[in-house]
Amino acid sequence: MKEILKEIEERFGPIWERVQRPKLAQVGIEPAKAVPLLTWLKEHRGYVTLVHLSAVDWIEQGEFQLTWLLGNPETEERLMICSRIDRENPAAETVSGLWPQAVTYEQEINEMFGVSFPGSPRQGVPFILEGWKDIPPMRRDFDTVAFVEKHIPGREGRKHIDTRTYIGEKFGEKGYLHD
Amino acid sequence: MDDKIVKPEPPLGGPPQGSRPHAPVGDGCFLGEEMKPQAPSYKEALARIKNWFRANSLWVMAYGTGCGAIELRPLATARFDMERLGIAMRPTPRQSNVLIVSGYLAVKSLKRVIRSYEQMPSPKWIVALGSCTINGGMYWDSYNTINRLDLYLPVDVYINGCMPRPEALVAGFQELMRRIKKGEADGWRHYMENLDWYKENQKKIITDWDLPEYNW
Amino acid sequence: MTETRERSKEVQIWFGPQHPGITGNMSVQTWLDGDTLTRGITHVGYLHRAFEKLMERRLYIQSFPIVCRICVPEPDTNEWLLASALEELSGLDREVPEKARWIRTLVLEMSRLGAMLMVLGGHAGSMGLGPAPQWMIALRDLVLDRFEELTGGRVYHMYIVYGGVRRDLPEGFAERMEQTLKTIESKLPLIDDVIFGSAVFRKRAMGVGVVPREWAFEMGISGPVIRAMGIPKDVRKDEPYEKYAELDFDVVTEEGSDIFARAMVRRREIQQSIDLIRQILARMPKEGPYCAELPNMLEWTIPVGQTYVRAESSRGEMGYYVVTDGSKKLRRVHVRGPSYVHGVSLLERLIPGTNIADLAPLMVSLQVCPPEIER
Amino acid sequence: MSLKHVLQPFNAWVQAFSKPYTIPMKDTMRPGADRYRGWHINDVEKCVGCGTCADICQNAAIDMVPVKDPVKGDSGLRPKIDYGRCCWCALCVDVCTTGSLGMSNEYTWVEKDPEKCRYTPGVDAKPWDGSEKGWRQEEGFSLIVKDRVPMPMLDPKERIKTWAEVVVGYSVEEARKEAARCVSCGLCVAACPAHMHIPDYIGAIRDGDFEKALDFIYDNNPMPEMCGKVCTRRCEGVCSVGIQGEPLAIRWLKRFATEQFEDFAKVLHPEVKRVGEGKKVAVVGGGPSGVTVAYYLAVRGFEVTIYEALPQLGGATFFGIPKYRFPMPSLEKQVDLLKKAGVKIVTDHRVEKDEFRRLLEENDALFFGTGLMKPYKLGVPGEDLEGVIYALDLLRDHHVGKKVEVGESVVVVGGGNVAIDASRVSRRLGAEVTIAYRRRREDMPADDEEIEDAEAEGIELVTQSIPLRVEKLENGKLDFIWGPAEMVPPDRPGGRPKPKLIEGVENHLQVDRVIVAIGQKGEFEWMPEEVAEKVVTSRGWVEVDETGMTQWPGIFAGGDLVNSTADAISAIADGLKAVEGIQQFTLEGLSVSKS
Amino acid sequence: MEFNSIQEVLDFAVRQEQKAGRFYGLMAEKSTDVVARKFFREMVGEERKHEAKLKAIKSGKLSGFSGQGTPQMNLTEVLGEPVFREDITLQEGLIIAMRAEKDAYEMYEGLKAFARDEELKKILEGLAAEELEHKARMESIYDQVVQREN
Repeated sequence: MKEILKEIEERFGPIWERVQRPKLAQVGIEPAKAVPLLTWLKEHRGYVTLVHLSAVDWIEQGEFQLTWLLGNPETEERLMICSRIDRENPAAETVSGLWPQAVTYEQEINEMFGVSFPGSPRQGVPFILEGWKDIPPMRRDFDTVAFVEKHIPGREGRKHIDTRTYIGEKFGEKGYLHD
Repeated sequence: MDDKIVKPEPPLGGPPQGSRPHAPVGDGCFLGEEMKPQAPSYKEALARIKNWFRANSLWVMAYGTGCGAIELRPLATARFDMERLGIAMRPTPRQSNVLIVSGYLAVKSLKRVIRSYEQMPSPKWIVALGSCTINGGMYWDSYNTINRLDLYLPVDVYINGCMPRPEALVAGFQELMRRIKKGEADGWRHYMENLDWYKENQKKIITDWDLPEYNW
Repeated sequence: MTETRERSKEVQIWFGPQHPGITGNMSVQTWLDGDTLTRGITHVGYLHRAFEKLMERRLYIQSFPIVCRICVPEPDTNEWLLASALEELSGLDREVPEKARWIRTLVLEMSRLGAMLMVLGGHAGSMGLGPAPQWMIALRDLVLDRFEELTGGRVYHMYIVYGGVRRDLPEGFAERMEQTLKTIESKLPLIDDVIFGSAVFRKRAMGVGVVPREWAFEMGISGPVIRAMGIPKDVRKDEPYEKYAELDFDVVTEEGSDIFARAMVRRREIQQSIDLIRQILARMPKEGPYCAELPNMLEWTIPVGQTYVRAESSRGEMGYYVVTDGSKKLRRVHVRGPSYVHGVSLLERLIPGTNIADLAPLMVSLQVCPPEIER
Repeated sequence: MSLKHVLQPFNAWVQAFSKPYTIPMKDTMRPGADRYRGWHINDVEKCVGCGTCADICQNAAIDMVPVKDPVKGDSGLRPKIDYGRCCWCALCVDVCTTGSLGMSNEYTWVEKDPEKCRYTPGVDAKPWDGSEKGWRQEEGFSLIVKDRVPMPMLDPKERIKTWAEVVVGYSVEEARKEAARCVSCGLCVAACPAHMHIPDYIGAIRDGDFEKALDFIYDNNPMPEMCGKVCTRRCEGVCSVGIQGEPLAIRWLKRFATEQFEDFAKVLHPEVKRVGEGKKVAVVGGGPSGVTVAYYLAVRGFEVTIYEALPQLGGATFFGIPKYRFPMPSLEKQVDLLKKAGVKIVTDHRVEKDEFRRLLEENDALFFGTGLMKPYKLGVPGEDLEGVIYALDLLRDHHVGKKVEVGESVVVVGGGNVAIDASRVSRRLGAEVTIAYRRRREDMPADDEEIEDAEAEGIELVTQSIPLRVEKLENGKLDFIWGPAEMVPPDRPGGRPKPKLIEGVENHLQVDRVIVAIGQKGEFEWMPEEVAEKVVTSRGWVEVDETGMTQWPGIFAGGDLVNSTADAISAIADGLKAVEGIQQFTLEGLSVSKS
Repeated sequence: MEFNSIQEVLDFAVRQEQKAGRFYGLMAEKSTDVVARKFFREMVGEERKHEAKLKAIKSGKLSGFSGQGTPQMNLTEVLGEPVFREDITLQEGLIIAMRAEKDAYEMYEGLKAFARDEELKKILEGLAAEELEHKARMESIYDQVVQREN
């Protein structure tokens, strides 16, 4: 895996890279250069298969991370191309031209994360959810428990007692340094 | 038709007593005429016989709404053979009178389940499998699954287990059959009488409501 | 439903989600010109429980039971994938004992066998051959009895856990397993006669639903679908995991890339699984620990990292993309099921031109498992 | 479409003559496999209500419901399972710290009313309650870490030659690894007399935030380093992880937290209203209870002065406990913090009767915690011989640095911590030591780890021995004559069994010294008569109400003089009680000088 | 020492109790240790209670003696004979009390030999048992307070 990483380093400038397993390496690159790198890998380096496209929400840093996983059918090596995009109105270049199944991935990420892929055929078409009015649910600032309490009634009659606080109250546990 | 006159007790956690049923039961409902005031005794015997036949030929709709449907397959095929209990799988709602809600229900599925249920002829019964139909099961905190089935559809029998084994399903069906023979399993009548309450609950959870208003 | 219907001879039919022919809970919106389908769109979401969202709220040990609910016919692959992903990220994989690896391989093979039996039954059932699915589901039930005995659960085993497995093999398990394998093997020739020997099946399966070879690598097709094109791709050989490197078996391939070839691949893989299980049971070490020393599971934290682990499920290459951020919970998990490609883009590209009657067998031959698509 | 393919399916008819798969109707209800995961069962006696099963359940299916009132070691809560949530993963069974929770192999439950799908196993009767089969815990798999991180200790052979501290202490990773074992159930909080926030500070150590840990500790314990080294560890006795494994090293983790900082004042930022401005409080006796009252009142703005008779604060913990367990510098940081909090400390100053009266005049409230400083005598003939000495004096002289001579062989009479300390000190001074204890080994009030350490250092233990008399021999040695005892049942419930002398049998033991450590008592010569009359009971203890106040309004008391458990942490608990009492007493405008 | 009626025996016992009461009262005033002082005062109260009990038996209100049967520890065989001093401690006070109870017990046992009829013997035995009970209670206090760690 080392050679391909060196090659990417030379051609596409500074990247972050790490070999996770003998047949799996990770590459971090700026979003602008991501799709050119993918195209180059597909056309010239035999990484023909798009295994999957996924998004990760780094809410603390205010970024989304897009991860394309390419596979090389001959050598069975896998390459994980990751790039970070800003969380405010996130957008990324589509790869549906290179791989037909990318349409479904991009449609799902659009629905679940709100990342738009201009030029991808089924953007905005509901894929999993029906009549969804809230923010894209896979974002980390969407609180699923609060949503359930508001919209999906459950069965009452249960009272949760936390043993730690229960014992504290029953035995008069008190602090003397803070009021 | 079943001529029991006693007013059914409300479903648990169901609507408050005395809520105005949608339309006087009987008109507008598919079979119309069965709610006469006082049945002479021979009608009682006739009802019991009808119930007996009904109980011994349950036709289940082949709609695996949740993960529990996989344990229906051994029941339907050679190993546990529900055929001997008179239970058969039917492809469409029109030909079946038992709907098995086999576990969790996504909101999207709930819409289709309600529609299928309403297309089934009365009397019809619902068997709810697993813990997801009682209080949400493993997906209690998921934004896409309902936590209590009895708010949206009247349930006659709950079979507990995640997921209930074929043997538990056999026990469940036998319990359903016993309740039908005794004339107790009348969730469908309750659905008709409290249609407003059910529709109101359903509309609260299904946002893009495009289902018909009546119970056809 | 709400689409305005232009005046054309084209008819639009919704195939599912309530349809006996559908494999699982999904629907295909199809446009028909007479009997042949001109266009089709797959609709999923009927079984969406947001696993990935829930797993971000759960401790690592709490994600362990929810993972096997993703694909019902074959839950163990999911358990193994999450276990090996987190072991790799946390460094626990160095401590997984030898016996645990053998038991895991055994469980994975038994799970493949059970899933394959059911799908082959589905092949016959989708074409109306009544008796075959009856026998296959009954044989699968025998495998489930062995699972119940080994793991304590029939369908959901929750057995492969981080660091190894949860319990040891019960006594006399190997003999009873051998007995089950013999029963299955005794029925296989009869099943060949009914399915592959039946004129109906041959006529309706051969030459139908052909997947062109050039789509294979580009679309990431895997499992029996790619092996039916004659391409020997099997994750157990490409990137061997657990004990597959030490087992001797060769990849089953067929020619023709049609429904018949795919069914034949699955039929031969049932035999392959049976041989593999026999090999594993023969080489299973008698004593030794079956699980590593686990840290306190209520406070287990894994350093920052991301990885993609893959395994050969009965439907094809299944992978978990796992990202951890040093806390006690997962940052992100993405379940890449083979049906994501087979059930949506591949199916939609195959639909134009097929007969409406062949849609169900085509979907069964692609072994589409909807929960994998929408998770 | 060859004919072969038309006919071949008819081979299926072979199946008509083979054995059917179908399970006959009568035995459809097959019993679940031996380890099948069915409905829950729970042994309600073994269960201590630690709530770990409720913590690990990802479906929040388990609620802890009160079944009986909480006692030390059992929260009285029992798991109630909601089968509208359970997914039968049995993680609760595998994590159960007592192994009481299990699963039967029953699987059939058909219900009409969904509300009934909840029950408390072991409390609500169910048909599957007694089932032997089903999923149970097993040795080879555990979700909690049962073994403790080993604490580096000096080897028994070496440590009797030196006075170095026996327990070396955890490194940072060891401490964090040990702290990660905690399931934070809270049972330890109930057992600790001062109800310290134990799970919170252990959690802070696990996360590496040692400042927060120290803040939690200091919230109700002003002498954590002392407690970290010599506490009687009642919390570890009820630790739920310790039921099937080794308990958390709570004491050593407390000590680890204090060893991370040089100056506690920089770390602790008490935010407490300074209600005591202008109020003066005198504390007689610098033991744990006195220090507690002084520190927490000073933090609240009171003007506090401590009067200590001995040259150092610490009371019995400092003078009674030898260096190898409690080195001299261990108190410096805590005393330094006291000074920084504004407490005036007067040592080497024995308060006498008239000074006590003067203090009553000048202060708004007075607290005394002078502890049990005088030893009880053996009461047998020959006790006044020259070789018979008292353990308290031996330990104090040795501690202050005086030269102490114990000869080659020694007998120590008594079984408490004082006896064990005296015997290990004599061992280090080169003597052969025998401990003579009147009751059985399990009745010994000393810390069982201490007894093991002592035996590891070659100290011999003779139980059920009653001293008869001591005689002087010609060769200058002493003859310690004792008789065997048989155990007589205790007269009050829960009391210790009592030894009864078997007449006629006399054993002789030639020793150089007889060290008496049978018990200690309070000393009240320094207290004015009118105060002593009101305050002291006929048994030599001091009576206090729930706010820690004696019969004399305004005079508060605490420590070994008041409670019967007589260990450092109970003294601190009394101190905390008195802090509240004094604050309330002075805020109501009362003053001891007026009454 | 001849007794010819039960009343006489009881009068003798009452006088003994009063003597013991005065004996403890004297010690209570003289001792300087506050704990010992309080303990002797308590003993005075104790002796008065015994006296009241004997009077009740004399006047027929109480039927007989109810010994609780506290287990004996025969500490008195082991411990020395302390002599009263100004600065006597609680420990020595307890031993003195134990010895006094033991002497009373032995006295009543001895008198039993002189008793003429069965009635007298029973009363004397009852008194002896009562004294033995007091000694056992003293021993249990000693074990609880003094032998705390032994």
